Amino acid sequence: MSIKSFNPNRIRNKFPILNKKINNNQLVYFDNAATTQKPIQVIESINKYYSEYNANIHRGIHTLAEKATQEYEKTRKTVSKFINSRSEKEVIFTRGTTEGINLIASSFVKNFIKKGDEIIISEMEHHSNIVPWQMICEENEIILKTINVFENGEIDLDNFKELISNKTKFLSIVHTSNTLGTVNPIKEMIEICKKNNIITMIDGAQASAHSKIDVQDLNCDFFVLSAHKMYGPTGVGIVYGKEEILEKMPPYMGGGEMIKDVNFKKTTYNELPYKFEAGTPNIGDVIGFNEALSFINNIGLDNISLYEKELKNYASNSFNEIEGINIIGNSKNKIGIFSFTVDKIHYYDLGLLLDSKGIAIRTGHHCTQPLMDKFNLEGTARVSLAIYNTKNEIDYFVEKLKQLIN
Amino acid sequence: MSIKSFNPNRIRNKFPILNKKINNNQLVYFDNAATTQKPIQVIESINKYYSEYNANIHRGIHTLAEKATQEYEKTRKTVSKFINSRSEKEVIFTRGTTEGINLIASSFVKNFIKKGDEIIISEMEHHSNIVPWQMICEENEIILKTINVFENGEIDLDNFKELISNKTKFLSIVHTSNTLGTVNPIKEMIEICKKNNIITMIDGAQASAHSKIDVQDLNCDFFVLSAHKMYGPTGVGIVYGKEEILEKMPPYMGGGEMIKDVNFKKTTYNELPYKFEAGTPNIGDVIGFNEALSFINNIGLDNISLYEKELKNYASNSFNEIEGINIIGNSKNKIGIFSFTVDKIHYYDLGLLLDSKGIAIRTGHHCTQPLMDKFNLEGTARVSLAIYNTKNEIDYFVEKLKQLIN
Amino acid sequence: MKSTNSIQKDIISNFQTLDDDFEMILNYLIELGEKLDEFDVEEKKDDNLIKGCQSKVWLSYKIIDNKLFFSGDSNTSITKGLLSLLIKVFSNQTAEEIIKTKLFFINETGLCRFIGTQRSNGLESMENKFKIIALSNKK
Amino acid sequence: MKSTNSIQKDIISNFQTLDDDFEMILNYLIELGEKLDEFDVEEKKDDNLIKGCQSKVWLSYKIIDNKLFFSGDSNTSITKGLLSLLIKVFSNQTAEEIIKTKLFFINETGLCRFIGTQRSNGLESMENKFKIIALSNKK
Ligand SMILES: Cc1ncc(COP(=O)(O)O)c(C=O)c1O
Ligand SMILES: Cc1ncc(COP(=O)(O)O)c(C=O)c1O
Repeated sequence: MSIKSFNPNRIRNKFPILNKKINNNQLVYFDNAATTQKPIQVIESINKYYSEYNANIHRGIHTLAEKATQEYEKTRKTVSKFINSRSEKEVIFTRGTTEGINLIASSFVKNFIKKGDEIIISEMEHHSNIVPWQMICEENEIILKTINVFENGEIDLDNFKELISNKTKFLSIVHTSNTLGTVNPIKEMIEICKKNNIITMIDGAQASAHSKIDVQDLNCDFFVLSAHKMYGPTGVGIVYGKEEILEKMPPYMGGGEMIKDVNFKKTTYNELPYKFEAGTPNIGDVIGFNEALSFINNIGLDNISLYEKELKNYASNSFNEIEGINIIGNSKNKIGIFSFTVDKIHYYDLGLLLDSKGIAIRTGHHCTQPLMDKFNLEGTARVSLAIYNTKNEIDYFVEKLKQLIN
Repeated sequence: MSIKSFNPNRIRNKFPILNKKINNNQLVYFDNAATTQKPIQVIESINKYYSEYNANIHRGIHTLAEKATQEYEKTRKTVSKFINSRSEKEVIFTRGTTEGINLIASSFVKNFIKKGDEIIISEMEHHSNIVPWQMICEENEIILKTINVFENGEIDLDNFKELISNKTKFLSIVHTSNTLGTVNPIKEMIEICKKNNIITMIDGAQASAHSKIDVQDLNCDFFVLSAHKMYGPTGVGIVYGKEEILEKMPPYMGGGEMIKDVNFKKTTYNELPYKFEAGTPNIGDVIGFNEALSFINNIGLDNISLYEKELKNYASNSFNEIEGINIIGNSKNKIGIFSFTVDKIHYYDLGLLLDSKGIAIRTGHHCTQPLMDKFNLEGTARVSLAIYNTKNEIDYFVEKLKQLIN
Repeated sequence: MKSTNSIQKDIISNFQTLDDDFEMILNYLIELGEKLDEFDVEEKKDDNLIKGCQSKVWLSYKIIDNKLFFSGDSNTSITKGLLSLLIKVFSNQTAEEIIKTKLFFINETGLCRFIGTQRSNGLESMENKFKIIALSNKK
Repeated sequence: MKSTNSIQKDIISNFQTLDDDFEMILNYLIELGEKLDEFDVEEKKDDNLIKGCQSKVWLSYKIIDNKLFFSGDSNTSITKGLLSLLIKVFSNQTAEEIIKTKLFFINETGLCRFIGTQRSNGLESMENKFKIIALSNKK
C-alpha cells in the first residue's frame, strides 16, 4: 500500500470504538499516548483464544495446550521480526514498559553496577523510567544523573557528554517523549555509550507504533515497549535484551516456567527467554498482540510514519494559528504529540469541556513531573495522534478549542 | 439456587469452548488446575471494554477514562467482598499468583526479615511458592525450612511445630495442593503462627474457585490467587495483605501510578493499593475478572463446593475400581484433583492417548518437583475437576483409561 | 435555615432540569463557581489548601452564632463550581449538623462523574476538609 | 543405500495414509517404537541420555564401514516411536550425510505437534544428539 492509496477511513472502520458517540458527539480520540484503541482483529483473536483453545502453555501436551503454546510463541516470533532482534530468545514478555524497566533495573544492577557507579537518565523521562532507577540507586548507593533538556524540548547532548565519567555504567533514555513528542537522537547517544562501555536501555513506549525500530541497527542493549500503546491489549509488554547480557543476568521473579530443576538444595534456571517469564503469563493478550503487530505490518511502518507526519504538520500549523495557545515542546524532530496550555483556561477545565464535545485529550503532568517542574508548569493539556486520526478531527478540535478561548 | 436445582448442563452452556471437538471427540476438559475455561460473560466483557470504552485509567478525565477507571475499580470492590477483606485498599492487582508471591517475598523481606531469620514453606509447594523464597533467602542469608509431607499427602503438623523457633518470621503455605488436591489445615497453622509472631502467606491459587475464602476469618497476613484459575482471564491476580503490613512495606516496582510526587531529589509514593501497582495495569482483563467473580457468586460457593464434592467422590470411587492405577495423595480433606500413575503406561503416553479421545489432562511434575522427588516419581498424570465437569465425563474417562490399560 | 438534606434536594432538582447533558452541567458548574464570593487572597495559604490530582482548592471559614460559614476558591473553574455546591450545603450550619450530614446529592446528580477513583482526592478530600473543620469546632 | 531425503519422503508417504487421524498416528508411532531392536541395558547410561521435559531417550551408535548405525530406547512409547523414525533416517549413513541432512519430514507429517515449544527438548535435542555424534565422527 503506498501513501497515495492510504485511506484513514478504511482503517477507522477496523476500530469499533471509533463509531461511538461520547456525550452525543462523535468520539474524537486524541489520547493515544496514554493508550491506543484496538482494531477488531485484536479483539476477535482474544475472543477466539478464550472460546476455542484456552489452556495453560508450555507444559501441557494435550491439543489445546499445544495450540495455545504455538500461538503464544508465534507472537514472540513476530515481535522478534518486528524489532529485528537476532533471536527470539531476546524477546521477553512482561506486563508493559514499566515492568520491563523494573526487570532491567533489578536484575541488571545486581550483576553489573556497584556502589559509587553512575546511571544516567534525562529530565524528560516518564516516571516509569525514573522511579525504578531511584529505588535501585538508593538501595545500592549508586549515583543517578540527569541530562538537561532545552526549552524547546530537545535533549542537551553536550550536557550528556559532560555527564559521562569512567563511573558511568548505564544510560536509560526515552526514544520519544510522551509529553513533548521529542524524538531523541538515540542512535548517536548509543554510539557514544558504546565507546565508553556504557550499557544502554531505550524506553520505546511512545516510539514503537510510529516508526520502525531496529534494535540491531540501534545497537542498544535493551529496548522496552508496551503492547497497549501499539493497538494491542493491555497487560503485555516486551523487554528486548542482547542475548549475551540476558544470559549473564540473574532471573527477576521466581516461580513456574522459569526453572529447569527445582530442588530444596539447588535450583537451576531455565534457558532464555523463559528464565525471565515466571508463572502463567498473560496468554490471551500475548496472542492478541500478534494481531496488533499484523495490523501495523499490513499498513507498513513507512506508510504510518508518512501519514502521521503529514497529520502532525497539519496539526502543528493549525494549532499555531490559535491565539492564546502555548505549545510545550518544539523539537525539530518530533511526532504528533502536542502538550499545550491556554491562557486563562486551566487544562483541567479544558479537558472536561472538550470531552463534552466528544474529544478525548489527556491533562495533567503526564507522569513527567520533573519535566513539568523544569518548565514551571503543573500540567498541560495533551493531544496525541495515531494512525486512525484525521485532518477533519483536527479541524473539529481547533474549532471547539477556539470557541472555548473566545 | 439450591444444589437440587443445580444443573451442570446449564452451566456448561455458558462456556463456548466446551462445545468444541478435539480430535473428533467431544472435549472433556480435565486440566482445570492448570487453568479453567471462561464463561461467555467474561469473554464478552473484555470484548465490550475494547469495543466501547478502552482508555488508560486513573489519570484521565475524559469519559472513556472515567468509565474504564470505574469498571477497573469495581473489580477491586468485588474481590474485596469475595475474600471479605476489611478494605479495598488491601486488594492489589498483579499478573497472577507467581507475581504476588514475588511481590511479597521481595517487599516484605526488605523490612521485616534479617540475616539468620527463618522462613518456613512445605514440601508440597508449587515452584512459585518455593523459588521466590530460595532467591530472596540466598540473597539475604535467610534460612528456608520445609515442612514434611506424609505419604498420604497430608502435611505433618508435628513437624511444622518442631520447625518453629524464635527465629521463624514467616510461613508461606499452599491452601490446596495443585498436585495432591490436599486441603491444608491452614486456619490451625495460622493460629499457631499468630502465637509465635510469625507472618503468614497463603497460596490460594487452587482454592479460590472451589471454596469460600474469608481472609478475616483465616486471619492470614497475605493471600494470593490467580484469576485464570477462577474462570477469569489470564494475566490477572490478587495480593491480599493486611493494611497495616502493606502500609509498612516499600513498593515493589517503581513507575507511573504508584507515585504521589516525583522529584529528582525526593519521590513520595502513592497510598494503598496504588503504591503496589506500577505502570499501566492489565485493564481489560481486570474488568473481565469481575464477570468471573459474578459467575461464581451467582452459582454460590456453597453450591459449587457441594457439587464438586459429589463429583470428587464419584471420581474417587470410579478410579479406585481401575486396576493398575495408583492415586498419589489420599488426604481425608481434598478437592477434585487426582494425580496418578498407571503400571506399565508412562504418563506422557497416557496424556497423548487420552488427548486423542478428546480428554485433556495434565502430565509431568506439575511444578512440584520436590514433592515428586519425595515420592520417588518423575511425574504423574493429573485429572483436575471444575464446576462444569460431569459424572458422564468421568465415566467416559474411566472407560477410555480402562481400554488403554487392557 | 434549611437543613443540609433539603439543600441537597434542591441541588438535585436543579440538576434534573439539565437532563444529564454533560455540556450544560459543566457550564452550570462554571457559572456557580463564578458566583462564589471573592476569596480573600490572604487566605490562599497552604493551611487552607486541598490538593487534588489536577486542581487546587482553598477553603476558609468563619463562625457566627455557632454556625459555620465557608468561603473558597479553586484554580479550575469546574472544581470551583463543585466547591460552591459543598459550600452551599455546609454553610450556615452548626458543626453537629455538618458532621452528621451524608452527601447524597453527588451520586444522584451524576456529579460522581467527577470523582474518578484516584482523583477522589478531589471531591472526597473536599468533603473531608469540611468535616474536619466542623469536628474541630464542635462543642 | 537410500539417501536421508528419500527415507524422509517414504516416511511422509506412510504417514499420509493415516489421514491426520491423531489416534492412528499415535498407535502407529507406538508400533514403530515396539519394532526397534532391543536396546543394550549397558548402554542405558547417562552419557547416552537425552533428557526431555517428560520423557527420557537413550541413544548409542556403532560405525561399520564408515557408516553410523544407531540404536536407542525411551521410557515412553510414543517418544520411542519418534526416535525410531530418526534412527531410520540417520542409520546406515555417513557422518557427512547426517550433518548435511535437513529434517523436513517432521513438519510435513504433522509430527511437529509433538515438538511443543518448551518441549522442543524432545525432538530437537534428539536431532542435535544425532548431529553431534556425526560431527564427532567426521573424517
Ligand atoms: C498451588 C499453586 N500455586 C501457584 C501457582 C502459580 O500460579 P500462576 O501460574 O497463575 O502464577 C499455581 C498454578 O499452577 C498453583 O497451582
Ligand atoms: C515514555 C513512556 N515510558 C513508559 C511508559 C509506561 O508504560 P506502561 O504504563 O505501559 O508500563 C509510558 C506510558 O505512558 C511512556 O509514555
